[in-house]
Amino acid sequence: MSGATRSPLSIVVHLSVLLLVALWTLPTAGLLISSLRDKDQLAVSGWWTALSTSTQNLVQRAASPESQVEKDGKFVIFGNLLEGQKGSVSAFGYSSREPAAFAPGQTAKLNDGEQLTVRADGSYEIVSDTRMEGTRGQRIFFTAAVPPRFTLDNYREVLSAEGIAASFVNSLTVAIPSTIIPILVAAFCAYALAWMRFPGRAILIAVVVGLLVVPLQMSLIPLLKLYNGVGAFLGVPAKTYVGIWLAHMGFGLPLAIYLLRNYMAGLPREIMESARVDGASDFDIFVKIVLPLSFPALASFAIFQFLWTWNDLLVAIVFLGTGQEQLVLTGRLVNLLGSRGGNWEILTASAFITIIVPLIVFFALQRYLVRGLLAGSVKGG
Amino acid sequence: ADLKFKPGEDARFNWQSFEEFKKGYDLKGQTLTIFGPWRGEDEALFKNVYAYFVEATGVDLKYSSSENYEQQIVIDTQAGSPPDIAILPQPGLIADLASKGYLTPLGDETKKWLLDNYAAGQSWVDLATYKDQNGNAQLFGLPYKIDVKSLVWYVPENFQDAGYEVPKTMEDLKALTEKIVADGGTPWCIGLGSGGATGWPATDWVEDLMLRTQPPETYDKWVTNAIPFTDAAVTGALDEFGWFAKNDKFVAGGTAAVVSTDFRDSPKGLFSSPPKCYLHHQASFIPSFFPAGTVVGEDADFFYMPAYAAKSELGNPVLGAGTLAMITKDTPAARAFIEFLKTPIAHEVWMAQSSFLTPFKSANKDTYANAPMKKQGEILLNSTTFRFDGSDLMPGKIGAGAFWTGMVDFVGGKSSAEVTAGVQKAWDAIK
Amino acid sequence: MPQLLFAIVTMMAGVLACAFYFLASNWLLDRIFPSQGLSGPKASRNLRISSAIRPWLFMLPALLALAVYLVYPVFESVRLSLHDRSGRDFVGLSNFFWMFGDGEFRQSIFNNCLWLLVVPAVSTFLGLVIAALTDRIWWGNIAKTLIFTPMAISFVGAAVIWKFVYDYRAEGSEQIGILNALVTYFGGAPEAWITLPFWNNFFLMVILIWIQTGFAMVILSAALRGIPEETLEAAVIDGASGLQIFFKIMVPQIRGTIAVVWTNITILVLKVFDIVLAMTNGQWQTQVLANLMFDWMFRGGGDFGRGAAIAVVIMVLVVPIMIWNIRNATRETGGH
Amino acid sequence: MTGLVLKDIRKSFGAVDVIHGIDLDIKQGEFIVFVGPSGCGKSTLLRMIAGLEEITGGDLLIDGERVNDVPPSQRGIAMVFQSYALYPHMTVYENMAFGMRIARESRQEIDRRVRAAAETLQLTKYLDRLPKALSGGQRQRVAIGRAICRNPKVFLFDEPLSNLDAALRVATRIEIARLAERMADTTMIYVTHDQVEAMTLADRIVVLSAGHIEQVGAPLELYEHPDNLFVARFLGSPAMNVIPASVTATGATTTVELKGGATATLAIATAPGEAGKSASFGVRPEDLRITTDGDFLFEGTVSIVEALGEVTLLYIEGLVEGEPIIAKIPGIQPVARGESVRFTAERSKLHLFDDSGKSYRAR
Amino acid sequence: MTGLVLKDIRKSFGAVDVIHGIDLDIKQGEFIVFVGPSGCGKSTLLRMIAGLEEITGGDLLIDGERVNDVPPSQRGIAMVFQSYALYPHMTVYENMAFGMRIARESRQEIDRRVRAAAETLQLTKYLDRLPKALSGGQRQRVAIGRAICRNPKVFLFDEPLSNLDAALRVATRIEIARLAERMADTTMIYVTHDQVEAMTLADRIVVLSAGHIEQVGAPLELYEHPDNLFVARFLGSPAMNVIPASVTATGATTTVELKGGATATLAIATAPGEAGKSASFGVRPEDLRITTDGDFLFEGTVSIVEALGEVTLLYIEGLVEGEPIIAKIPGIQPVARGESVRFTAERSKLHLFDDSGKSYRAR
Ligand SMILES: Nc1ncnc2c1ncn2[C@@H]1O[C@H](COP(=O)(O)OP(=O)(O)OP(=O)(O)O)[C@@H](O)[C@H]1O
Ligand SMILES: Nc1ncnc2c1ncn2[C@@H]1O[C@H](COP(=O)(O)OP(=O)(O)OP(=O)(O)O)[C@@H](O)[C@H]1O
Ligand SMILES: [Mg+2]
Ligand SMILES: [Mg+2]
Repeated sequence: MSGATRSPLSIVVHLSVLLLVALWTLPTAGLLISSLRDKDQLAVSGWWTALSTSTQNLVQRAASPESQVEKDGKFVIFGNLLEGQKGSVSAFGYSSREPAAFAPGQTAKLNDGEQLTVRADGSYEIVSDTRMEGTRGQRIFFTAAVPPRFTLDNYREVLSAEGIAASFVNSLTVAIPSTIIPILVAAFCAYALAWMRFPGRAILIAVVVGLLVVPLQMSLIPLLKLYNGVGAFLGVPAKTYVGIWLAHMGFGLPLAIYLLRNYMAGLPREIMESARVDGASDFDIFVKIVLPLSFPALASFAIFQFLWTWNDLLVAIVFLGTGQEQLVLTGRLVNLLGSRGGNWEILTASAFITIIVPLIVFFALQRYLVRGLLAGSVKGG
Repeated sequence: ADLKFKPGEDARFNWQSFEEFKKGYDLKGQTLTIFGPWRGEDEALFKNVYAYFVEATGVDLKYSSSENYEQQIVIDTQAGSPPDIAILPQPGLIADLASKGYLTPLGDETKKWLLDNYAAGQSWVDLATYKDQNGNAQLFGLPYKIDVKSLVWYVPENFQDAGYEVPKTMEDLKALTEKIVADGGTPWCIGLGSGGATGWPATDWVEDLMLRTQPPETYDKWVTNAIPFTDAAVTGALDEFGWFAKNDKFVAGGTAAVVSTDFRDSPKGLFSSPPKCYLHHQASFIPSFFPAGTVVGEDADFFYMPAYAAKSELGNPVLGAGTLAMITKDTPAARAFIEFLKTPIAHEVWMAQSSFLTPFKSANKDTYANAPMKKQGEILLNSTTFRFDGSDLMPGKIGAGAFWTGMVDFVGGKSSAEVTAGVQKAWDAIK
Repeated sequence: MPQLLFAIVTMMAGVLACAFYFLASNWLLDRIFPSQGLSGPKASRNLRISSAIRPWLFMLPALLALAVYLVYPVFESVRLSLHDRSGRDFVGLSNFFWMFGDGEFRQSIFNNCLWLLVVPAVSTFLGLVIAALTDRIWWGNIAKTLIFTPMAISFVGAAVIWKFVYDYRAEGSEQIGILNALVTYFGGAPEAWITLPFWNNFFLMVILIWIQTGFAMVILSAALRGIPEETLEAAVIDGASGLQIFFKIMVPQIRGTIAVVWTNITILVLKVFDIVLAMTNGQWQTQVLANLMFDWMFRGGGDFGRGAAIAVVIMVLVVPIMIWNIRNATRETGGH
Repeated sequence: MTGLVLKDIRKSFGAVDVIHGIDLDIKQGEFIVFVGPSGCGKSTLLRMIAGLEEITGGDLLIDGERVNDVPPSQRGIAMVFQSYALYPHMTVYENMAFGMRIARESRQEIDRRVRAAAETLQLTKYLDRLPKALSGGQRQRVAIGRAICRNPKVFLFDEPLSNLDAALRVATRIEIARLAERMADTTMIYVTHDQVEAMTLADRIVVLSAGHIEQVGAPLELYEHPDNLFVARFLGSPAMNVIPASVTATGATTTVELKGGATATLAIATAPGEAGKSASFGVRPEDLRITTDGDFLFEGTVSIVEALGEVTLLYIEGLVEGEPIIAKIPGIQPVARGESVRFTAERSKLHLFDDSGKSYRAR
Repeated sequence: MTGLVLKDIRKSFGAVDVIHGIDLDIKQGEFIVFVGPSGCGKSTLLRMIAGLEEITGGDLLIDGERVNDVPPSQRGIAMVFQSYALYPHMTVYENMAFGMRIARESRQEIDRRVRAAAETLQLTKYLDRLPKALSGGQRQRVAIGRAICRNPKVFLFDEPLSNLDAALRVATRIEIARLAERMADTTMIYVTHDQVEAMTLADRIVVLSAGHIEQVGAPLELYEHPDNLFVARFLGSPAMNVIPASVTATGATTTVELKGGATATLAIATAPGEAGKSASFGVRPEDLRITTDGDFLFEGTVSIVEALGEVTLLYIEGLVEGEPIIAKIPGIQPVARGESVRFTAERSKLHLFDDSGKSYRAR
């Protein structure tokens, strides 16, 4: 297909992919940038403004009167409004009614006789003839041009949460077998549904499709009852890893069987026949021919199932529990949010932390979705 | 275990109650599972409290919570694997659990204890009494940790700058609202946004206004639908709220912004430069959403949402919310934990940290960590009427559904008659 | 790291146990009904028996899991839908009567139809286009990964992201939602997008499309890669343009896969409630069946009867898809 | 004894009948070649023998046992597919070794046999490649090698040489002949389009047409004594020239008048009743000789001359409508286009068919 | 003018060089046939001309314009693929119509051309079927039909007839020849393994071997005067017999002594310096005649007799080690296995190659 890539159309292709990628990435980019911002900024200005110098109206409290020093018989409080950050002040004021009443360098006379001077670099000085009282500093309103500022605090907060490492391992312990076991089980079933002859095959396929739709929430209570019963009967805890693997398997199977069966049914018949003539049993054909050739489908499904189990919270807390030892990563991160939610800075950062592993899985499996696995095997259209 | 306050060290605490409790119980080798609504910082605070229980009894305590705790507790109880203790903030949900027989009654002894030891004891007993599966009313919960909702937040320095006074009556508050507009400012920040729960902050407004315009009995009838939602008392309260929220000049961003502003973002307007607004009605938890470093009492403060001078016979009603602890699995450890919650120390330890109010008279008010908490505690103790958040008392479909939606529609432009008719229709549907 | 060790051991044990089942059961079957080395009628009898049994051996774990985890709950749902809120008293069809009289339910059905029309079509189409386009450019894999990323974000995360997109601030103040920022930049008035009745459905759909396109893309790109290269070359020689090759040669050859993706997303649309729950919880006339069911099921202690009745409706809605699939499957078998 | 018996074998795909009842006895060790026009059902028949296609009707017996329902792997067959059917994910070596691995042969044995087969088929260089990196012919050789490696009771070949170049085709053909000789007990069934393959390899040739058997017999028998017009025209390349004729004299020899006016006398006895009937006269292109004698069979104008080196093909138009008469004359002939040439042929090499296409010799 | 020029065309797949620099001038309307052993790069070369395979090095000119980077659709070509490459989702009719539909031909025109092509290829019955319901040969015919339907400047065929039966093959071959005649301006490039196809169709044959050209020339030229041993052995079936020899006498004619003791004198002039050098003596099987004269070329024992009807192949073992000498004698010969036979051949038909394989005639 080398010919096609050289046509002028290819520019259009590049541009349209670029556009789509931009559209798809933009919201996520917003999330990423937001997760690197100061949490108070999040709700005040758009994330894209974080990338450029912006003019902001700010309030800052001056140092408390306790820090005043006596100089030439006057009492003085020093400080810098920008607290070591870059930026420049273009106006200031001391009253919320007139937050930009003064230009930098001017001296404002406060109500109680003190004098406030703010310079463009943010440094200020409050001078008073008498000793200043109180514990809280004077509020200073100012307008400043602030360059972009980012912080890793949100990530630090999330990553330093207690038990996060254990939860990480828990999540893996849940997700890995919950991905592999269904694939194995579904692949066998899909092969039988695609290539073996037995009565009732078509009906079974339809049932599988129908089961795709069963709402997960419906199943939770009956199943947990069952688990409790089995657990009590066997004298083991009801909430175990085996239980959650099986649950994830059960919920993931319809999709897996459906995807894999459709893929397998499309494999060239001659190859299967050839193996059959070669003396291979169904088991051999499945393991040695069909499985390797179904890699694209297996990989696709593995990605989805892993994502689903990794990001899942509901099944995990129902079938594994919410205790400190069992909590999966998603559960742990959600618990970091206060009881009333809304800690967006934590949400944004943890969303990115949970994304990393699935993306690694996607990258790792993506190369198995290669073109032309069947190339050269049979001829003819 | 690591105890936050060393027993015996700080005289404000009632260490004696702790020592006594310690003598009475030995639960070594037993486990206690508690399922509660607190996560994040709240969870850490609660952990500091139950550490004393663990210290006293030697029990192996497992606390867990979940974002979907509401759903989680339904699943767990229904499936037959409940925790020992469930702590929930929703009377509606508790009523449902009780009616399905998943809760263990706490008995008359506890009822008596509540009457004796909690301020406005009867309101608390009423709150914690539900019908069991046979229809008999029983005490199922122990109220623990209360939020006061009848608060209006403001920035004292902004008031100073503009020369405003804290209003003492509702009439003053309305006058202040108009004055701020006259001065070219915007008085209120109201945000109803809360994702799927959008609308609930408005229900607090309506309930607060209901308590200030109607006697508590009407309020009680309202939440049980003994009077219809379309009753003039209810539409009146709605319209009163409409006076504040449905006036583009009174609210930051105009009426349209009310529905779409998240309740967590809404108070930030108080602190902007220049201030987007001067007043904000919200419960005691809201300081968590103030800008970092804001000191309550200094940078921001609150006053009691005043009552109408014209209706002085209604006194100082207080709207609140809170959590109730219940036994979902009757074990000695669970019983012991309920007993623990009756000790002053179980309250004081949390009081000494933050965001905890209690009507428990024996808990030393001096242990409150700061002045604002103490002030809230006083509001609670001084209340002539205490009423639990009405929407929490209503059935979930209403209190956490139709009522919210209705309020959104109300702010969006529908009339109070239309809205209440809609809610009543929904209520009829679930009867 | 004892926890890590434990994790690895359990994982291995779980996976190996599963593999062991298949090996052992097949081995056993060949042992009990041997045909290799035997001859005559006995061998062919054994063979008939074992080839009748083997498919079921292959499917047994899957069927068991499906039965326990999905079929049993289905029956349970049907049972519950005929009972009252606590699941104890039989109430006949009254839950269904209630349902069809309920305005919210009708609203949900209407919205669900919208979703069913729009989301599968748009996601599949975009996924297909992206899969085809990215196969032709050197940075295709990077592009794919970026477009796939939303799949990896949990619904909670996605909801946060889109809140930032749709956020609304009053006219005049600074917009922090990019959509409103763009609108105001071009001189329009900001809108509270998710409160605009009817249209807000589409804003919610965009989120699911944003997520599901990655799914469609991955599956379809695997299918596209399976198309025999020669047929594309033949089309190139026949003078077909890129677009013509795409629509006339590639798309028809992967029709089956497109149907699979479509079916899947359709079913997902029927099931998905997280987005609606997190963004609007059905307010402003955005209710959908799945969220309505969730609502009835768990909100305030739950009404299992009505929740289950809605679940039954959701399940009934897939019947056409099931029939269509039975037809497909039998057609295939007929050809063998 | 690994004989193969086909009893009234039938096959339909849905409503389309493609095999209409085939009866055939194949002895153990025989080399049978199926020939027939494209689409006549050769592959289908082979696939039914292999067990890959369900048999719609009739019985298939191997060793006297009915195997209609026995799976392919138990029938003791090896098959080379018309469409390669290589395992795309395995190298050439693995493709060839697969069957033996399944049968749990020893590693050395596998290696020996694979290498031997690869040597024969000139594939040694490619053993480590995947099928997709092979040319069409190479792929087909791998498919043959895969079958050779196994030691089946019945060997099925579906046009195994159709993608090979002439030299390799000859070499592989000889290799297959040797194989057949070496494995004297192995029955071979071979589908081909190639005359030379059919003639050289077959013990017996089965000529199929539209799902039924036209004639079965040893190669030369079919060539010399075709039962009917179909077989006569099908074997031999270019095909036998057929000229409409009518019988003018009967007896020990028969005289016919060809269309266009020439007459010919054939060494075929006919009954008196045949006189006057219309018939088809046939003569193979290679049996025609150029003559300058007066005693010629017919004369015609050459319209095309194809010099192939070894032989020259002359196309004579105008004798029979639509179709040219073709003559195949050895060597390079100095005949020019447009020249008029006289042809003759040996009497014994002339064929005559009645109006239903049946040969008078076979009656 | 639609000439095609290949200038030092090269191709490598990764590190593997498969085409090593091909120079070739093709005139407009010429019919060029590529032949060569399997895997020598014929398909690859064709695909490069079509634009389906990138050209690693060298220039490809159509009409004097460099088209290395021109997409296939702009080169004005039609191609028949070795592996059919039918569109599996379209019926036969649609497959054939596709190109024309793309070109927006009128409905009637499409229908006319498709039906005409189908008629020629005996596909009319199958027009409504999908490719998967066709036999191998039928599929290949559809592929040819698809190309015929278009009216390209350059026609590329990659072994288009390899799956057809003899009769159909001849018919299709003649059809292609007619096509070439009708479309006299259309250049045709044809890859085949079939000698007959190559000899009959080609204006010029290009013999390829391992990625380079061995000889280019008119068919008979290659057959009669192969430049080298490779070409000599490659063309003709069975291949030319080659016997090691040494030159004993030089001059206007050359005398060689064959391995095994016989001597032969050839009508080839050699320089005196060649005397004593070792050489290869060649004679085509079809040039051998059986003789009872004393003046014979060599004598040998027949080990295999293959009677093909039209000719008989005699395999004479023992003269050259490993390889039998083959003689192709017209007709059915009454020679038995084990008989000793004497062979002779015309002087002008004998070939002599030097030790590098080069023909003495071509030196
Ligand atoms: N799946 C099918 N459905 C319907 N008809 C089919 C199917 N497979 C083959 N046929 C038809 O059956 C007939 C016999 O096909 P078969 O493949 O046996 O031919 P063949 O003799 O092998 O031809 P060739 O020499 O071209 O390979 C053909 O006419 C073909 O069109
Ligand atoms: N993708 C590839 N990667 C590596 N080698 C290849 C690839 N495709 C073809 N080859 C090699 O290139 C050589 C030429 O292949 P090509 O298909 O041109 O042969 P061919 O002459 O057409 O043979 P045939 O007559 O058997 O079809 C072969 O040796 C083949 O193995
Ligand atoms: Mg065939
Ligand atoms: Mg080739």
